[in-house]
Amino acid sequence: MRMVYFAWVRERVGVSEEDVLPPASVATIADLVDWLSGQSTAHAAAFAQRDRLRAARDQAFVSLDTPIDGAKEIALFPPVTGG
Amino acid sequence: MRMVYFAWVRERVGVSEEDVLPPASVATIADLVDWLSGQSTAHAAAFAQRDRLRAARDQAFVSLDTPIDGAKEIALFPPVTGG
Amino acid sequence: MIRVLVSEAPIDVGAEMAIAEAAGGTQGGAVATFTGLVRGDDGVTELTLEHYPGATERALEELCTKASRRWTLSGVTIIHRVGPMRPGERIVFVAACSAHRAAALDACAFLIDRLKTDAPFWKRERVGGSTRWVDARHADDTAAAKWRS
Amino acid sequence: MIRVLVSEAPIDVGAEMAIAEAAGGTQGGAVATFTGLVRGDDGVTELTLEHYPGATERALEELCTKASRRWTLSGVTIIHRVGPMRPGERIVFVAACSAHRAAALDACAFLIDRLKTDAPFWKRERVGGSTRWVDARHADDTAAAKWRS
Repeated sequence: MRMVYFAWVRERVGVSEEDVLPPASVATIADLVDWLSGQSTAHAAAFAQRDRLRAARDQAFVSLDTPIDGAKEIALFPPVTGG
Repeated sequence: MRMVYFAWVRERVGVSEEDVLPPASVATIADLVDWLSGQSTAHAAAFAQRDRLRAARDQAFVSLDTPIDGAKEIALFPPVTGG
Repeated sequence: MIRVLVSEAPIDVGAEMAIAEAAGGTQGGAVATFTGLVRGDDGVTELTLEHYPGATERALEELCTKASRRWTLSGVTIIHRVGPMRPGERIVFVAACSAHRAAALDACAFLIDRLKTDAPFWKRERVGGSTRWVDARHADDTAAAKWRS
Repeated sequence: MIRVLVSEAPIDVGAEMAIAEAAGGTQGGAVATFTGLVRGDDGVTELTLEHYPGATERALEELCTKASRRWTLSGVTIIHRVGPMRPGERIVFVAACSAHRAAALDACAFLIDRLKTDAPFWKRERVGGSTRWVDARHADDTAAAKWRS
């Protein structure tokens, strides 16, 4: 599964995208964030403030409690600031 | 005193402006409209629908019951339709 | 900055936007505009705008001043075309420039709503071989009235 | 007509207005627009917009579709610039075209309010020698929420 990161989440993780293979126990995006946080201190730092983290599942905005459910691409990023 | 007319008021009166000398008894714009209506059938026809008549006194919108009070220019016209 | 122009020339929205933005300076982050176009429905082939020279400019400037008192604006523009024009051409362009988008959007709506009832313009339409004066719309009075306070 | 464009090129408001008006045809008598500019207050010398390619266009098209369902519109435009830009330059241009001015004005306000919270853009400011990510504003959530129903 492809992970993509934006803005300061991208900067803290240290890469803009990466392929990951989470274990079967990782059901939701929140589970995925927890699992990634255990993989490296950079991920842990990027995802530390869970209330400032937003997600998209296959390019559609979703809440963190959304099941991954075979998604091809999960994006993690801060609250948006466009316009 | 200068009278100016616009849109279908102008067309019905037959001139776009004229100088008038109303008698001293003509105090308000409504009085002026009454007096002018007695001057010609064209004026009477132009001012027949009093509720569709609007006025300006020295280029500022006013209601018909406003005193003339030494005005240099009185305008009479239909409700506006700009924009 | 208040900019009012009543002219027979076509309205250049790109140029007017540049003027409005420049006047707003680097503090004016939001520009809301409204453009009214001649509609070609009901077989209208030409629209002619008559106005009250002098009084028109005065009424439009007063409207800009009212908007500037009500909202914090760095610029207010009203450009109104007069004379003959054809379907699709611009009749009016209003712009409100502010540091905040809500002020720009509200001021823009205020300007066009009040312009419809407070400025001396009269529309005459040509349909086929004849012309007719456009009647004032009750809806315009209602829209303008919502800004009174 | 729905027109969505995300690009590093400067936004040409005059050209975009002409496109929006042409799409509206002679039935679309009212065009409301909102333009957001880079503000130079607080010593900001450059603003860089990052976005989520693909997802951004999809979010903006969805927003246009929502506006078209809510109001009777003949055209909806969202042009958003990305990459580096300087104070005074245009970040975003939205336009709503309708036969009726209230629909155009309301749809325009809806589009810019919702764009602030519903599209994946992130702003980074340069002040002097350092850069900082702009924080999301609570006021934007409040403005966007007023359109939910």
